[in-house]
Amino acid sequence: MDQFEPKIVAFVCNWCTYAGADLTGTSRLKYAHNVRIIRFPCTGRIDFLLLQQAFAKGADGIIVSGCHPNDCHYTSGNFHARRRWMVFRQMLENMGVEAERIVFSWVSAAEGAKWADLVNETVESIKKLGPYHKYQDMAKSLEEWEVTHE
Amino acid sequence: MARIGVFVCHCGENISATVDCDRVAENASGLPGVVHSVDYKYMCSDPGQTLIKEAIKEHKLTGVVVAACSPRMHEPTFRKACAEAGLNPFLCEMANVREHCSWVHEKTESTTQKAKDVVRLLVEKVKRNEALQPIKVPVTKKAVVIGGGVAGIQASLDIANGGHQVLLVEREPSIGGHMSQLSETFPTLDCSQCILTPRMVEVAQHPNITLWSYSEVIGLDGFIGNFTVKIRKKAKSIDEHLCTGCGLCTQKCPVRKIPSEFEQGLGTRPAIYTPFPQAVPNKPVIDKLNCTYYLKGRCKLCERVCPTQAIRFDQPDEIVEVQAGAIVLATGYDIKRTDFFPEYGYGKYKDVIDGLQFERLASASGPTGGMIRRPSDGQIPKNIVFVACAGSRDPAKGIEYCSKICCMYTAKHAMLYKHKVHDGTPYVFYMDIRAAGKDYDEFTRRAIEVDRTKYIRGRVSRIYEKEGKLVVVGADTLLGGQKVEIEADMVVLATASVANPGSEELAQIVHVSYDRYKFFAEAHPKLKPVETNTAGIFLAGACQAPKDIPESVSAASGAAAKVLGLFANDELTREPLVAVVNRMAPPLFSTCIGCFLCQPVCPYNAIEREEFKTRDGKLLKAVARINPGLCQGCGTCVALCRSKSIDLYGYSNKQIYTEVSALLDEALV
Amino acid sequence: MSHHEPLIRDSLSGKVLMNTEVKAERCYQCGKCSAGCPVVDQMDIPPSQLLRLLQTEIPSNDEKILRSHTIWLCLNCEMCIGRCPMEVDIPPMMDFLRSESIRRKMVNPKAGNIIAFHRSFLESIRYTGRLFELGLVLSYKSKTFHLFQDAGLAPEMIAKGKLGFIPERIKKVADMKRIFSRTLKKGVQS
Amino acid sequence: MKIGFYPGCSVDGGSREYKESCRALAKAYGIELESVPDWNCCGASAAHNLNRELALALPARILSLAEKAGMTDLLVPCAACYNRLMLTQHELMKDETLRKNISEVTGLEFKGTCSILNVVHWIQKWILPELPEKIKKPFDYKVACYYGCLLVRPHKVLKFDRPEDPQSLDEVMKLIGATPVDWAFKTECCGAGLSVSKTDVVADLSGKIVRDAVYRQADALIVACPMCHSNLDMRRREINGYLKQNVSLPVIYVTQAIGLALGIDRKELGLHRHFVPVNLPEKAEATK
Ligand SMILES: Cc1cc2nc3c(=O)[nH]c(=O)nc-3n(C[C@H](O)[C@H](O)[C@H](O)COP(=O)(O)OP(=O)(O)OC[C@H]3O[C@@H](n4cnc5c(N)ncnc54)[C@H](O)[C@@H]3O)c2cc1C
Ligand SMILES: Cc1cc2nc3c(=O)[nH]c(=O)nc-3n(C[C@H](O)[C@H](O)[C@H](O)COP(=O)(O)OP(=O)(O)OC[C@H]3O[C@@H](n4cnc5c(N)ncnc54)[C@H](O)[C@@H]3O)c2cc1C
Ligand code: SF4
Ligand code: SF4
Ligand code: SF4
Ligand code: SF4
Ligand code: SF4
Ligand code: SF4
Ligand code: SF4
Ligand code: SF4
Repeated sequence: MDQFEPKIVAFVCNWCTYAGADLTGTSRLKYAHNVRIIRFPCTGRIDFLLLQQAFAKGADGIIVSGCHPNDCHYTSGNFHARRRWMVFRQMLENMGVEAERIVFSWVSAAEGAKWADLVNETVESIKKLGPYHKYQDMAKSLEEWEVTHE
Repeated sequence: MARIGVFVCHCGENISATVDCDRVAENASGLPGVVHSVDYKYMCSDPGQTLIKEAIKEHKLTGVVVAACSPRMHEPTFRKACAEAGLNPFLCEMANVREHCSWVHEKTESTTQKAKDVVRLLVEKVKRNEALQPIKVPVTKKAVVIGGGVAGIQASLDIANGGHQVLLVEREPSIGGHMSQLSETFPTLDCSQCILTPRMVEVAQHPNITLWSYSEVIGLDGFIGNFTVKIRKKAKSIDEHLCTGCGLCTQKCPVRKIPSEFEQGLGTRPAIYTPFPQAVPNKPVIDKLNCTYYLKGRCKLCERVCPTQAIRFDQPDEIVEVQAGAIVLATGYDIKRTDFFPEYGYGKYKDVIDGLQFERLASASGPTGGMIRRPSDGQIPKNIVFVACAGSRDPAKGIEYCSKICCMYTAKHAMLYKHKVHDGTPYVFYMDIRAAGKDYDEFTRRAIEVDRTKYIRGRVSRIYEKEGKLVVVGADTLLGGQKVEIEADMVVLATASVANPGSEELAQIVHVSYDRYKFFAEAHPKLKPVETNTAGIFLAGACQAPKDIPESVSAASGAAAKVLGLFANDELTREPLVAVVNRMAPPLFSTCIGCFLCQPVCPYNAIEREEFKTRDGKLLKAVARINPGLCQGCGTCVALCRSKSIDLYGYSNKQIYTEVSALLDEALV
Repeated sequence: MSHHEPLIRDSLSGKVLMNTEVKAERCYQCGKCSAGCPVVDQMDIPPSQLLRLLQTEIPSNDEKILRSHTIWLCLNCEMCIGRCPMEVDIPPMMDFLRSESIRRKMVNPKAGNIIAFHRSFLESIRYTGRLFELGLVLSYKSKTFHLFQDAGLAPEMIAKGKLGFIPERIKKVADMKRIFSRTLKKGVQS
Repeated sequence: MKIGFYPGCSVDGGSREYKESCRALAKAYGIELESVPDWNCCGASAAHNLNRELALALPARILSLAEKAGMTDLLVPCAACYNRLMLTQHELMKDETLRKNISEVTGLEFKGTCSILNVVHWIQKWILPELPEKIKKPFDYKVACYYGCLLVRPHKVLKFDRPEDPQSLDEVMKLIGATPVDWAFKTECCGAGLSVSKTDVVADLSGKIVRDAVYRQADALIVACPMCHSNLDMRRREINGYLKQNVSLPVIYVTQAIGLALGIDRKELGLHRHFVPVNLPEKAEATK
């Protein structure tokens, strides 16, 4: 079998982590290519059902990253995200998703190197966990949910 | 049917060195909905932009994806180009294939694949973008300044001199705030009244300023540019138009023993009074809680002596609504008093006083005519002890912060004392001398070297009275913690500066946040120090944190500059990336179930309640409504709403779910 | 936290933290404790300075603390903690330092009287369950070889019916034996 | 009415007048003070000076015995014992492992169900309600109420009164007709812990207390702790030496003062046991 290349989706906020990842680029730091970044105004916008959808559609791991606790561009969006994350993690665990498949981090606009490290570490740890297959179960519940939202 | 154009940039070699750009373009052309796809060396150059503009016209594009650098770099450029070609700018998206791809990966197949993926993702997103119009809101060019201390005065004057109307609302009968109580001010020792009074008079006479003293803000509605401020004008019991400020009434009023707030309880005032001689406005008010007529129904002496028949006992409070485009909060601070210091006998021993009381004693217009006399028996103290950090930097007492101004005013007090009592000895118990400011350390050094104040590094443990003296028990930590006992004639506690007692209530009325010490919170500690989280509401002076006069005034001018910047526009234009709660035809009105769980999570208080009623006023449904003037588009409410009734323009559910699907539906690597 | 641990564990301040939850670093050296301490004049190291020594985490300073007279003079009057702005709980820390000083055999020579008194006191409890005051006086006297300062008080106390001759014993003296033998480690005998 | 009673060694021994006056008061109210069966010494300062576990185990045994005897209210008149029992209960209640270990040492279960009352608590709860009708002879003196260290500190645990300038004893005194003076040494330490081993320190600390009370023209010092009492009363010779003057200010237990107001016999209150004779000024004697 080929070397397993995990698919990782990163949900990041526009003000801190997106800019931090830009800095990684301007600094020409290298990191694993497995990550795809999706931009949000704020981690507060991230609906955790989205993460569920990402797993259902075949992601092996997810990074959620925004501003440091007191630096949120919108003052408190990241706190709300954190709080919802606590609830969501419980739910995931109940569903049998290893919580380590979701990495919650803070990367500021000045932390280009941290972003590179975060991606590399996540890729490594997801490689260890192996591909994620269990999403079919979830896909069902997700479909039901999607009906109400299309 | 979507007609999307994809434009892949080489950025010279920056992208093309690791990403196979023409294959990315080619791949894109096969995506559903893409009708045009090209690559080019420099997209942001003039020819590059022309390429896009012409393609929009030629292919009747309904959406554009530029695969190039970070949108943080050139999104405005390309959106502008689209707009010039007649395409709504919000139908243009950028795929970041430089910072997030070519620069961070080696030249491999995976890198080109990543670029293809990102382009696909944005093509799917842009298909679901909506043409948005920037939000325009009109601006009422009138400011309400709340609080008339030095900060409120400065802000009012700056805005008024900028040519705009100001309404200054002051709670007390006069403006002036704490600065009007001060004797002389550090670091220059100029007389506080001398520099403040002209400003107060200027406020009173400025054609652009309306001053409502003895008034309070009791409600606030609306949003930036369009506030409605509800104000209670407390009854002063005089007709201000008739009163000439002659002062006969205050001289004749038989109730004379009311502790004067202005004199910090060291002097008295009558029931009809102006707080101090230079008060602005210089017209008295009747203190209803102490006036014999209000209490017992007789007296009316003031009415009899008033030459202009200005007294109005039956005057009611008045509630007025005012339109304003901006608000400046300048409600200042207070200092800690009373039972806070049982170990120092504060409130128990008359000669243990606080800093503001000392200011009154040292003030030429104060109760002792500027002689330092102790309150108990009027003696001139020969030994005086100043206790710094009294209650500040004291987690056990619940105040962890440094009050910032007390090191300086304590040094000032020691100096003023020494200047007036040449044979006396001032002692200062301190922990650190915090004198970081222009000419500040020089000032405290002068207190030590020239005026020979004895600074003792250590906190006072307790103060007790013994045979007419106050025994101050402290330690000298620079001598290893050796005990020091000073028999003082008077003790001055530099008590902590705290938020104004009414600040929490006011913050709730005007919807601004406050910190755990109840000081108003700035929007960003470094880069937005005079803004609040509520657009259009600004902070000036010590209501934000303990501040001295220079800082209060700088902040006030900063706030005024923000207001003037706002008033420079007739309309406000905002990016339309805001949240909306859906609406539909009755009987549903909205899928919103009216739980209002979204309300408290919004950092900008943008979520309001909208009620649908029948013609006879019966409530049919209450649903959330988002005020686009206030919403900043963080999306927190969107993620929170269980019934998925809120969506965010630019980052709608449809858009981001599609992004996720588009990304993962095909194999990545 | 993790990479600081070895440092913390080795020093006396680390031991204080582990045993009493008192964090010496909290102390910002204001001196309020020393200012209010009733016995500071007798102490060789005022309480605030003792905390400063702890903060240094230098072995010679740790030893200075354990050999100090201060830890034996502290009355546990709680004045310091009552007023400390940083809520540094000195009295339990003093308790710990005393037992540590005994354990490491670093007891200040001047503390002999004080320890002797405490030991006589505990001895009385150990054998009877209660304090036998006359016994305490006699035992303390024999321990210190001092002519008991309070000898003069005894006759008057007897006259006022304040000093009993027969030690009161609790019924289950065995309980005392059990408690003492299970709690007292080496170094604290009676 | 029966309530639990832990006299402690001093109150049972050298300071027996305190116990006598407590019992006399209780008798006047028909309250029976039931001693904790087979109680032991709380270990006082000696135990916690030398060993923490011992300092917890000794009070824990007492509390366990009281619990076993079904006592819910436990009067502990000695402020030092009260302090030790409260601290022990506090420590054991917040740490389950410690509680288990100590139970193992004492061989007795500990539940922490006893409500520990100091003498002022007891007076407030049981004596004050009927006090006004019972007063025969108002205690019309100027008094300096001395709280000492152990009744009010550490405040976080004891949560009794204010740690600085407490008022509860003063309030009780006012109710029996006394005039409390406002003075500066209410909570300064008298040096109890070093009473025997460092008498010079005690004379100095207690001396300052007595001097201020005299300066405020108090007729008596009111105390609620046998340690304070013995320092201020029995050590008067040393104190006088320190003050270089003979001070005859009597030191009276709060329970004795109330007893006097209720008209209880001086002997029953143990007033004859004091070193400094309790000769209150004539004026008040005349009012009886
Ligand atoms: C003892 C002492 C000495 C000092 N000496 C100096 C010195 O020498 N030099 C120096 O630079 N600084 C000094 N300061 C600091 C100085 O007082 C402050 O920097 C300054 O007063 C802050 O001005 P302000 O306008 O922000 O607040 P304030 O002076 O407190 O004014 C606030 C105003 O708002 C009004 N207000 C409050 N709430 C409401 C409401 N809800 N509605 C309407 N109005 C309201 C108040 O009545 C008041 O008029 C000293 C401070 C103290 C305590
Ligand atoms: C070691 C250090 C650490 C610091 N850390 C912090 C911190 O953590 N937090 C914090 O709040 N502050 C910090 N500061 C302070 C902070 O650097 C300053 O407050 C801030 O940079 C001041 O900004 P400025 O724009 O006034 O001045 P500057 O940053 O000095 O900018 C002045 C600009 O003017 C240009 N210039 C100068 N002369 C001319 C001329 N004649 N013509 C044209 N251009 C000219 C200069 O080239 C420069 O670009 C730190 C400072 C130092 C030294
Ligand atoms: S658009 Fe961006 S990527 Fe393209 S040439 Fe310009 S800077 Fe480079
Ligand atoms: S009516 Fe009131 S304010 Fe007027 S003189 Fe009498 S007391 Fe003073
Ligand atoms: S007497 Fe009349 S005119 Fe004069 S100050 Fe008083 S109210 Fe005004
Ligand atoms: S300014 Fe000085 S006196 Fe005031 S709290 Fe800070 S350090 Fe203490
Ligand atoms: S929008 Fe959603 S969260 Fe807000 S009130 Fe309506 S249903 Fe509740
Ligand atoms: S998007 Fe953010 S700012 Fe806008 S209403 Fe929702 S929570 Fe408030
Ligand atoms: S009072 Fe507290 S903070 Fe101050 S020196 Fe003593 S222990 Fe340290
Ligand atoms: S507890 Fe000890 S150190 Fe603290 S004040 Fe009392 S005697 Fe001094």
